[in-house]
Order: sequence, then C-alpha cells, then structure tokens
Amino acid sequence: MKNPIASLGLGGLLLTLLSLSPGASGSSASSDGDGAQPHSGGEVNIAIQPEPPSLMLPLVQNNPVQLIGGNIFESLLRYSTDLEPMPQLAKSWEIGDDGLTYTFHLYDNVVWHDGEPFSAEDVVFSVGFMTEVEPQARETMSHVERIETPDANTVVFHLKQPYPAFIMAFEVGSMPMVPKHIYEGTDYHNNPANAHPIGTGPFEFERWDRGSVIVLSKNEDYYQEGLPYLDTLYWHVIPDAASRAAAYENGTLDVLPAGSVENFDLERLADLPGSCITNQGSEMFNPFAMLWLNNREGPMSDVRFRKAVMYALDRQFANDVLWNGLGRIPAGPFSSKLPEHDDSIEAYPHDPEQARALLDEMGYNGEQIRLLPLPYGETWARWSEAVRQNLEDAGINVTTEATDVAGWNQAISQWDYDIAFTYLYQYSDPSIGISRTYNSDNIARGSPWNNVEGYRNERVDELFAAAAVEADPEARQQLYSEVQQILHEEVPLAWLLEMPQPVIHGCDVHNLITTGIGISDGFKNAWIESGD
Amino acid sequence: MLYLSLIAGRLGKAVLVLLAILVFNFFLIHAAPGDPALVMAGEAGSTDAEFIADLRERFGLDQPLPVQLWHYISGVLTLDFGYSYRQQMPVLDLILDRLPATLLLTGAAFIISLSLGVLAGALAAMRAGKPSGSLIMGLALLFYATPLYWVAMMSVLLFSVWLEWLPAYGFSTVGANYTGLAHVGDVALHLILPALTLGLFFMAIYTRMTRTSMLSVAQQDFVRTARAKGVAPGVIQRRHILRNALLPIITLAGLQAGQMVGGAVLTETVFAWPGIGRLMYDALMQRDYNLLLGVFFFSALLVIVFNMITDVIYRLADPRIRGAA
Amino acid sequence: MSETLLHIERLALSLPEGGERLYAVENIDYHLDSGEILCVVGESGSGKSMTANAIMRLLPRGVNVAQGRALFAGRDLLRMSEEEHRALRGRHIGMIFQEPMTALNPLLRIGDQLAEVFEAHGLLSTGERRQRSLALLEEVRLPDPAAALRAYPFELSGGQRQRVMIAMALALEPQLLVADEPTTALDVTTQAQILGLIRDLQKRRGMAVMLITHDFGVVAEVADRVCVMREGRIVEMGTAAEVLDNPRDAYTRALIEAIPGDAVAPPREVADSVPLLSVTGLDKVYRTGGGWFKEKREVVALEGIAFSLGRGETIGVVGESGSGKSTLGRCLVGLNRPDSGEIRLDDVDLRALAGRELREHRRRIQMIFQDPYASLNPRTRVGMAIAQGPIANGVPRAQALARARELLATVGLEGSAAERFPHEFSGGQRQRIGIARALALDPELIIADEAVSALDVSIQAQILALLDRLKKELSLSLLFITHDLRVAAQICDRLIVMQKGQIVEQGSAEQVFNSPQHAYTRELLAAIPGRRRPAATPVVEEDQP
Amino acid sequence: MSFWHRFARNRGALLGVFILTFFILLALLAPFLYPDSPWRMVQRPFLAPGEVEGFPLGTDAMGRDVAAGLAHGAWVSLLVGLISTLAAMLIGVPLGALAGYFGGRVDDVLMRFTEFFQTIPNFALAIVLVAILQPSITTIILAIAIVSWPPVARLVRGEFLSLKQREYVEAARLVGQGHVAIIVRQILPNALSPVIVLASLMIATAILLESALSFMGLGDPDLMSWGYMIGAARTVMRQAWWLSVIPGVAILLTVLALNLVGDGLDDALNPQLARQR
Repeated sequence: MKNPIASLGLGGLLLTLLSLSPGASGSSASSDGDGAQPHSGGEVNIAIQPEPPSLMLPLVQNNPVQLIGGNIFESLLRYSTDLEPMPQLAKSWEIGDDGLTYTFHLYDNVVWHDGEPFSAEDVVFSVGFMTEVEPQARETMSHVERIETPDANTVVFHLKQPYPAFIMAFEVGSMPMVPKHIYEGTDYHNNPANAHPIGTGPFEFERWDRGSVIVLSKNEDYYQEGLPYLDTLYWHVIPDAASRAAAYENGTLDVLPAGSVENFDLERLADLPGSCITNQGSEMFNPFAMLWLNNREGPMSDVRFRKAVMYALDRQFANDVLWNGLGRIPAGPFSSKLPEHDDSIEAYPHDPEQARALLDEMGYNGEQIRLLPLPYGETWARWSEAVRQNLEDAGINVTTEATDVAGWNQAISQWDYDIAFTYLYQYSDPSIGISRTYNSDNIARGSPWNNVEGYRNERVDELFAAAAVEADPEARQQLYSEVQQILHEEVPLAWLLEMPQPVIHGCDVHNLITTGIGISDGFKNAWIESGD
Repeated sequence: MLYLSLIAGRLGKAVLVLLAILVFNFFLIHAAPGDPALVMAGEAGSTDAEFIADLRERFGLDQPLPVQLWHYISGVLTLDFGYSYRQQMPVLDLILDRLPATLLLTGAAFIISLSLGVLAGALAAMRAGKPSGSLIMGLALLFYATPLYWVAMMSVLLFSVWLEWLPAYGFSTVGANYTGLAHVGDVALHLILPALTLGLFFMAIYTRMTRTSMLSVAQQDFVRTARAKGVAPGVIQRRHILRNALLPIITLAGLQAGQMVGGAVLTETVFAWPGIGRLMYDALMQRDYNLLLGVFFFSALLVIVFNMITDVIYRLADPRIRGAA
Repeated sequence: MSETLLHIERLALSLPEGGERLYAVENIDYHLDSGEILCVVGESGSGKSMTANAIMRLLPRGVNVAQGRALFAGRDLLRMSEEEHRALRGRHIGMIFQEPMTALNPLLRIGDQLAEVFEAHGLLSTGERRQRSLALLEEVRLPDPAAALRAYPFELSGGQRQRVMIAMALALEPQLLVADEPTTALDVTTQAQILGLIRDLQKRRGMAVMLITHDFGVVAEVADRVCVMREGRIVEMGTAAEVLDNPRDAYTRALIEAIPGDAVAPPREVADSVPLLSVTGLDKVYRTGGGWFKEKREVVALEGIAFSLGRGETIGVVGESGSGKSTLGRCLVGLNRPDSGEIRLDDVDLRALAGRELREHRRRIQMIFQDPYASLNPRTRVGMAIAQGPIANGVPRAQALARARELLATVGLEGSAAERFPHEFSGGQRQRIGIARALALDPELIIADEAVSALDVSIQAQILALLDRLKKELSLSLLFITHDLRVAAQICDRLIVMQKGQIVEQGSAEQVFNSPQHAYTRELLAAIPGRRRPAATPVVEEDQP
Repeated sequence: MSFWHRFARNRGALLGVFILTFFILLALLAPFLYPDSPWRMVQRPFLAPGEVEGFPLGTDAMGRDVAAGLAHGAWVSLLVGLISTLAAMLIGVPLGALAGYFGGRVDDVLMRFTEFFQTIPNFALAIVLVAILQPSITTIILAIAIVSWPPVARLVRGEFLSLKQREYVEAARLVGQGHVAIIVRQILPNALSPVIVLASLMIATAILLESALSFMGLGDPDLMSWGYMIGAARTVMRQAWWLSVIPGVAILLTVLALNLVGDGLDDALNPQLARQR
C-alpha cells in the first residue's frame, strides 16, 4: 500500500525543492501571527529550478511541476503542517463509522478556469484519469469498490476494506482534479490543453516564455471570496544557483523554495535585512538521506562492513557544515519525526577506530569500493567527498563514480553500485515511506525507488506486514520497535540525515506556507505587504 | 552562374555533413547510460515497470535502434525534428523559440569581439615595441588566459551585486512588460554582461591575431612600394596593411562564430540566458534525444551557415579568390 | 647637362651586433648626375642594395646609418625629417623593386594603386588622376591600358606588373629612379623589353637612374657608369666602357670573366652513337580543379616531345618559364607522370615498369635541383642526406656513410662536412652537396634543373666546371635544363629549345647559336643582355673551397 | 645563433618558463609537501588565507587545506593539459600528415572527416562526451583530445602540402625512399616547429577546457583540480571570495605562462626555419 504522494517524493531527487521540517522550525515564522492585515494586489517572484517540463500536474508530477501546478490545480483536501485534513474543493467530509465510506461535500460555486462549472462528475473522472496515468494512484484507488455521486456536489467513496490512510489521498499532487469536459475521450498525453492547463485553482496559467519565466495570474472567479490576494506570480527560470542567490539579493526574487540556493548561501541570505527563513511546509514528505549499501556482493554483504561504514561516517560534521546544523542525525531507519520512532535506539557514533577494528575482524582486503554520489548539486557533491574521506580514514578504499541524473538512475535501478547516495521521503506513515525500502518482496530490478540494496529478512517482512494492518496503536508500536531494532543491528543501509528543507523569502511575503506541503500547495493565502 | 553552382555544391556537401552529424550524435547519445523514460520515471518517483514501459512505448524507444534512427532521419528529411519527450512540444518549436536569444548573444559577442579585437590589435601593431602596445597585448593575453566562467562569475559579483549597474541574469526584466523601444533597451541592458563575457576571450584572440597578421603584412613588398610612393604612414596602415591583414581574420572569425554557439553553454548557464546552449545542456541531462539531436543539428547548421557567410565575405574581400572561382 | 643630383659621401651603415661583419656598407662615396644611368653591381651580400635602401629610408630593422651623408639636390636625405622625406619619395625619387609579383597590393586595383601616388602628394583631382594613370600605362606600353586600370595585380603577368611598377615610379616624373634588380625575376625576353623601356624613358625624361644588379650583362646593356661593390665596399668605379673593357680590380675582372660568354664552347667529340635515353611522343597536360561544380582548367605542359641522348653527352634544354622544360625533367626522373609517350633507358621502357624493377632503373637517373636552400633537408646531416639513397636501396648504413664522405671529397668538400647541417654551408657548397647526393646512386644520367641559376656568377662558373669534370671522370650523361642561354652555351653539346610545351628547335650548340632556325630561338638569343659585347673566353678554374 | 639564445632573448618567454617551472615543481613536489590527501578535512571551514598558521591559503567550505589542493591540483591540471594535447597530436598529426602527403582522394576523405568534427561546436561536444562516458580523468582527457585535434590535423596538413613540394623531399623520392621514410624522416621533422608552438597553446586551452568541464560539474570526482576548486567555490563566492580567486589565478598564470612560452617558441623556432628555406 502506497500513498500516491510517494510518487512525488522522489521527484525531490531532481533538486530538492519541497520543504519539510524535521523538528527544527525556522528562524522566523512566515505565516500568520504577526498582526498585519492581508490585503489584495501585488506580485511575487519565485525561483523555479529546473524548468518544469510541463505544467500539466495530473500528467507530470515532478517537483517544479508541482510547485507551480499547485496554484492551478486543486484536490478535494489540503493538509495542515500537523497533517490534519483541511477543506479545499470539499468544504466538508464525513467518514463512516465502519471506515468504509468517505463522503465529500463540494463547494457549489466552483468553476474551471475556462468558465465551465466544476461538479462531482469531474471528481469521478479525475479518479479514473489518475488511475490510468499514474501507478501510485492506481494502487491507492484499488481500495475503492465504487464511487457514487448522489448529487452534483457530493461524492461518496465506498472502500472494499477499512483503509485509514485513505483520507490522506486527496492532496493536490496525488489527486488533482482534471476537467472532464476537456479530457474525456481524448488521448490525455496529446491533448492540446496540456499546453494551457485548466484547473480550479486560485491562479490561472497566463504565459510561459521558455527558458525565462512562467506567469500565473489571479483567478478572478475563485470560489473562496477574497482569495487569492496576489495578482500575479512570476516563476523565474534561473539555472545557476549562484545567480538565483544574486537575484534574491538584489530584490528580483521574493521567494527561494528549498533547494534553490546552495546550503552554503542560506545563512548569508537569511541574514539579509528583510529576509526570512522557514523550515515549515514539508511535513508531509519528511525527506531522509541515506547511503544504499549493495548487500548482494563484496564486502557490503558482511554486516561488519556495513557497521564499519556507520562508525566511519562523521554525520555531525555533514549536518553542521553542509546543512547549516538544521538537520537531525537519525539513530536508525525511522525519522524522529514519526510517532513510531523508537527512542531507545542509540545512533552509531563517529568512531573510526571501531570501524577499523570491524574491518580487521572481517578481513577486508582493501578492495576498491565504488561510491555513487547524488548528482543534485554542490551540497551533495561535497557530502560525497566528505563521506569518501570518512571511509578512507577508516581504511576503506573508495573510488567515486560520478554520473548525471540519468546515469544515476540507471546505476541504481540496475544495482550497478557499491555504495550510493540517495534520499527518500518517509511521509506520514512507515507503511508508506519506510517498509518499501526493506521489504524483500520489493526487490525488483528496473526501479531506483524500491529495495535496491537487496536486503532480505523474513522477520522484517512479517513485522512490516503485520504493523501496516494493526489497528491497536500499542501493538503497532511494538512491531515497529522490533523492526527498528533488527534493522539497526543489521544495517541494511547507512542512515545519514533527516534533511531540513528551508525556504527563504522576503519577510514582506506573508502567509506563504500554510500547509504540510508548503509552497507546493500554492499561493492561495499569501499576500505581500507593499502590494505594489 | 558559376557562383550559383558553387553555392549549390557547398550546400550539397553541407547536407551530407549535417546528416553525418545526426547519425554520429544519434549513436553517441544512445550510448549514454539511462534513457528519457528512466529519467522521467526517476523524477516522478514512479516504481512501476508498466509506467516505464508505457513511456518507452510512447516515445518509440522500445524499437530497435536502427529503426529509431531510420524514423528520425526520415523525419528530419521532411523537416520534422520530432517531439521533445520531456517538454511535450515539437522540437522545432522549442529550438526556434530559443534560437533568437542565442543568435542575439553570439551575434553581439561576435561583433564586440571582432570590432574591439581588430581595433586593439591594429593599435598594438602600430605601437609595437612601445609600452602602450605591450599594454594592449598584456591585457589581451590576460583576457585570453582567464577562464570564461570565472569572468562571468566575477562580473556578476561586481556589476550586478556590488555596483547594481546591470541585471545579473535573464533576457529581460520579468514583469516589466516593456514594449517597443523600452523593451529593446531592456534587452540590451541584459545583454551587456553575457555578451562581454563571451566576447572577451574571442576579442583577445582577434587582438593577438590582428597584431601578428599586421606585423607580418608590414614586412611585405607592397608595403615597401607604398612607402616608396610617399604614402602617409596612417594610410599605409589602413589601406595596405590592415586590409591585407584582415584576410586571415575573416577565416578565423568564420570558424569562431560557429564555436561561439558551443561556448555559449557556459555563458547562458551563468546568466540564465534562454538560449539554445542551455537547452542543449538540459536536453542532455534529461536524455531528451530528439531535442538534443535537434540542437546539435541547428548548432551545426549555424556553423555551416557562418562558414558560408565567411566564404562569401572572403570572396568579396580578396579579388584573387573571386578570380579563381 | 650633367649636374650632380645625388651625392653620397662616406656612407657607412651598421649591422646589428653579433653579425658576420660590423657594417653593411662602409665608406661609400659616389655621385649620380641627372640624365645618367649608374649601375651598382655586386654579388649577393655585397651591400649593393643597402645604399639605395638608406636613401629611400627602407633599411631593414637593425641596420642604421653610422656615418656619412646622402645629398639629394643639396639636402641630406639621411637627416631630414620623415615628413620632408615623404614629400620627396614618389615625387622626386621613384623606386622599383625586384619582385613584381609581390610589390603590388593584391587587394587593390591597378588604377587605385597608381592614383595613390598622386593622392599621397595631394595632386590632381580624381578624374585627372585616372587620366594620368591611363596615360602612364600607355607610356609603359601595357597592352589594353584601360582594362589594366581595372585589373587586380594577380590578373597581370610578371612583366606587366613590372611595367605597372615603372609607371608608378615615374608617375610624378621624378628626377631620380632607383631600380633594385628590376629584371632579375623576369624571363630573358621580358627582361630585354623592360631594360629597353627604362633606358627609353630615362632618355626621354632626362632623369637619373640608379640601377642595382648582379648581372654584368645588364650592365653592358644599359649603364653609363658602373660602381662595383664587394663586401660592403666599392672596389671599382668608372664609365661602363672603362670598367667592362678594362677592369682594373681583380674581383671585377673575375666577375666579368665569370659571365658565361655567348660563344659556343669548342665542339666536343661526337657522342656515343648508341643513345642512353630516348624519348618519343611525350605528352603531359596539367589539369586543375575538376570535381562536381568546378570548371576544369587544362594547361598543356608537354606535347609530342621526342629526342635522344647519347652516353656521355650533354644536352641543354632551354626555354622561358612555362615552356615545359622543367616538366620534361620531372617526367624523365619520374616525379611527374606523363600522359603518354615512351621513355627508354637502354631499351628499357621506364613507363612499362613497376615496383622493384622500376626502382632499380630509376636509380640510374638522378637529379640536381635548382634551389640549394630548398633541396637539402635542414634537419638532416649532410652525410646522412647523401647516404639515404643507398641505404634505401639496401646498402649497409656504415658503408653508405663512408661512401658519402668520399663523394663529398669528389665534389670538393671536406669529409668532415658529413657531420654538419646544411645551414652551415654557403649556396655553392650546398649545390656541391646536392651533386654528391645525385652521384651516390652511381647514376648514368643526371638531370640538372636550373642547377646554377640561383647562384652568384662566380659560383655558377665553379659549379659548371665541377659538373664538366665529373661528367668526364664518371662518364655521365647530362640533361641540363636552364633558362640562361649563356650557361647552356658553356656546357652543352647539343641544345633543345622549348616553347609552350613543344620542342621548336634542336641541334648542336654551335648550330643553334650561330644559325638559329626558329624565330623564337632568334628572339631568345637577341634578348641576352650584353650580347653585343665580345665574350671573354672562360678561363675560370674550379676553385676548391 | 642557437635556439636557446633566441628564446632567452624574449623576456616574456623567460617569465613564462619561470612561472611554468614553479607550477611544475609544485605539482612534482605536491606528494612531499602535502603527503596527506588534499581532500582531508583538517581545520575549520572558511579560514581566510593567513588566518591560522600552517594554512597560508586558508581552508575551503569543508575545512580542507587550499594550499594542498592547489599543489595537487597543479598536478592534475598540468597532466590533463599535457596528456590530452599529446593524445590530440596522436590523432591530428598522422591524419594531417596522410592528408597532406597523399593529397587527392585521401586528403578529401580525411578533410571531410576533420570538417565534420569542426562543425560540431567543440565545447558542446566535450560536454556530451564526458557526460555520456561518465566523468573521469580518462574520459575528460579523451573528450578534450577529440575536440581539439582538428586544428592540429589542418596545420600538419598545410605544412605537409607545402613541404612535400620541397626539393629535398623530391630528392628523397628520387633516391628511392619509401613513403613512410619520407613522411617520418624528411617532412615530419620540418613540420614540427609550428606544431610544437600550437601544442604549447593547446595545453593552455586544454587546461581551460578541463576547468570549464569541472565547473559544469563534469570533473573527475576523485581528483582535486583547479577547475574543481573554482566550481566548488562558486557557491561560496560571497562568503569566501579567495576560494575562487586563488585557483582562478593559478589557471590564469599557467595559461598565461604557456602562451608566453608558446610565443617564445614561435619566435625562436620559426625564423630559423624561414632562413633555412
């Protein structure tokens, strides 16, 4: 069982753009609460990198598409930074006591950007659309037995069996609403409307100068009175991180989504007068950096070697120097953000001597270990240099094999690596974001996102399976604690960091982040002080 | 008539070279690890083999390589450059969209480097052996030796961040919606830094070359003849020395006008210039085969066009070639 | 009429440090009167051009006036300001140079280059300049002057360009014309025409001419007075008659005597009746261009060439540039491939052979090249250069090198020369090395292509004498290709006269010289400079360096 | 006058030799001066030059010794420059020699081939090659060689075209030397001077090209090169300008020195040849 959001998660690999705060909150709040009154008007300039391939969010769900598309498209719900469902197109909803029926009551004054009314029929169509084009949606909706539309503004989902996570499925990136009157009966991928996407969101697509800028303008007919506040959103395509920093500095840009500048620049930019930084807005994703260790072959198949790697890593240094101390060092496979995290587990300390001893014990013969860095910019490059140095200091011989994104995908999905950087989203539930990495039935060549390290442990498989369907929280916690202890002992892969996802923006931009997916949820509530 | 047949001959050759480049690049690109489906699947985080297979089928990547090549080439022969997998737009549209920016950038850089370079080189030749001449050559050498991207970085820092004289990046001021002359002025302002950066290196080359060429022409007999006629030194420099010295520069300029397109990758990246160099880099990283091949095709086409223009100019400049045609 | 126009007093020009000598010229003292032609004669390196360059302020970098004056109409040319001097140049002093091919700006039309003379001195309107230019081209007897005005230099022949140069130099009717080797690069008939033209114009305009030359034939043709230079000093000066007929200085005498006379050498014994080489029906057409869209151009280089050469015989092939004589030589040695015809060496048809056999026979014909500077690999030691042939033909290296030393001795060089590089030798010495190389494969026939034309006269004579001796000692046959009939006369038994790829006349040297049958031969003979003068008998012995 | 004498007369060339010698020594002595890996994180990050004793050039964003990086980087930059130039020569010289010597159809085919490579913008081709073959020192050298040989081939061809007309070459043909001997012994040595001059400039260009590739993130991740240092310093330029300036100046000086030496070689080699012609 996977949440469709999972599909978005790894899109973050392209260049981390989504924000999530693992604990540490930003140095300054961007949201409400500073007393100022919202007012209409004004424009906001945001960095976007890389240039999205398309804005048709229902068809393409990588990060830049979602960053922009979240303004154009909407789903039934949004989720707060505490991951509580909030109204969006559905003004209210009920879940049947048996956990089998989900009833959504839609706003009745919603129109598409082209003026056509939005109705329950569109919801049904969208579910069909997404299950057709998107594998994750296919899986989520496999729990649905049938959908009913008693009237134009009501949708009822009947599930085959109870599935508590279903209420989390209506985030805009996973289940965006697609206009039935445009797409029904067409070849979705070649529909001319893809170039000019039509949604129900607070902003409409206006213009795209390829290579320069994407412009969205206010949806004057938005169904929520007074929203949005802003007139125009300019998404600037600037391929170079230093240029993005410079553009923010000279006032051209107002918002730098997470990952748009290098971490080294964060502190400086945040310290500029009138500049704010926040770590909120990625709670839904929970990115977690780690090293794949190819358990199948060579020294990595020996648990002592894998432990030696854990001892060799100086994770504190990486967090302090590369992540501005904003991240958190994980003790085991579960992010400390998750309630299921077992606090009794202690992190492996940085202890090269211990690493050396383990290597001696196993009889490591100095064979070359290939390290595959993540090709997503300078921070990751530096990190891999630091890790290589850590490993070498512990006596492991390392050669780095640099690749571009395509090469990385190829190497990981074909298991052609010894040690490789990656990061994955853990989401709000271990059964969605964590078990997929360790379950032996998830070992399959051809994808970079499954159990690519090749770890097999029947007990772990059992525990994950049982925990996913365990209704009793305590029993569930016990199962997850045991899993964590086993994994901590067997080190199928090396856990690096609960990654921070700081967003930098001008303090005059208010209400920027109001939900658990941050900027990706759009600028619906945002307003700018000067309003010029 | 002879002229026409000559051009026809060149065109024939050019078409062959272009086709060869396409085939070469086709295999080169397909030799790269990964494919567009894998990249897109990777971005989307999709784990589903069906999804990837579906993408491959949609892109026609499931067919044998020779078949794909045949489809591509026969498409190109009818001026159909295919569809960008990633951008989901016809390659031709994408390229034609970006081409003007690159032409503007390289054109400006070309004109700046050529005019300033020749001027500086001529001055240096006339002042050879004097401190001012050495100073010009020293500067030229400095420009030549400085990495392009480094100049770019430093000039953004200096002119955009510290002095705030010039925009740091981009093609025009976003959101300003200038029209007419104001738009032209705006673009021109944005053009200054990238064009200078790109032009600096070539300017240094032209400076050095002009000087060398002028000094060597100055040794030739007809210059002595002109002196013996009592022609004033300035006129000798201009009419006799510079004019002849420019011939090799024309050849070089033609070669380099083409190479500037390649050099623009760096400049376009640092300055966020929406040109075809960046398009190429992105297409490469995304394994957007059709787009990448299209960019290669057009940049090679540019080289060939520049070469032909050079040829024509050379013919106009040198009566001996004209006579031999 | 004779007033002194130019007076050069105790002129010395210093050379850059580290050279072979301190001064380019030293203690130069002469004068030039209006209306007279002064010939400054000397071999290369004698400094004969330096004085003229100093007057024109065209000295090469590093050469400076050390002392002395050059008074032109009473004013010192060497000390006046550049502006003053520039006003004189072109207007009062004109100059023409040796190399007409490069002396005109290739990118400007002839008319513009002529008009520039007026423009430089701010004279006449544009229209008038054109008119004067046209008149000038007529005066130098250029065919179709109107077309020539519009032409670019590359469209004119060497002779025509030299006429343009003369027209340019004479445009403003200068009082003094400086002509630096004006005919050296030209064919003999053209040379005669240009010399005639200069003489003619000088007479009509009464100007003074300083004519710099290495050729006493030219001196005899035009000079009123002669100034002979050697190693930067004047060795003899006087009227043409005095110097030519009665040279006081030994060097002058040697120079004059070294000019191959136009009398035929004493008839030699009749050569072997069995021909070593016989050539029949040789044709060669050069094709340029071609390809898809280019027009083909064809130049007939050889057409129906037939002759034979006996053992021990020397045949001279004479003709002007473009007559095909060099192509003939190159076809014979195999550097060019004839289109058709037969080349038989001792009844072996070389054209029918291939591979090893061909190589074996090719070896029997060797060549001596024109340019002693280009014919030796600058990076190969002399001994190796000679030994390379035998080594390539299978002789052991040590043996070949030893033989090379012997050959060096044969051609009059020390054996130690084998260890040195070509640039350490003079032109004459290099030509000896070239001969040694040709001998290394024990050839039966040697083809000498303009083998002495790049050399100074005195050296020419030595090399000719060497060839003559070797020919006798080694019983070689010789095919001697030259544009210089005087040289041909000195060494050849028989002569072949070529024009436009065809043999127009052949016969014994005596026959050809004394009773030329073909009009072209007569024209060639008539054009030899200084032919009126009775020739001195060649008495030069080959001197050992 | 000897080659060295003429060369030494050119003050710029001497300066070039001086600078180059410095960097070569630095490269050769790097393993002794800085026996530790230049990647080792040894101090606080972002130390300014001279701030802490023992780190005259400061430390980078990861606390690595910039001086050590510069020394080891000298080795990489010079090595890449030298080997890729040699490789370009190995492709360009034979092709140019064959084309120029045999002329005709051979020339036609080889020159079309050369033109082909000249028609692809070379920096773009280098990027594609390195990206496709995956960045490593070998692929970088290969890519640089592949994009930089055409000028060599053209130059050598031009020299061969003119030199094969020389009388001494014809003389060699007459005495029966084979094609190989003529190409290798007669023409090649005389064609080498301009090639050497070109080579010195190509080393400079190769160093620039390597640094540009590294800047684009296509450098060998295991080797500390100057281009890598600038590329890595780009993101911290505002915090620590010296991190991009120091290797930038090193590249600048090396390229400058190579050019000065090239000019000196040109002066010293070519007049001699001119005189011998």
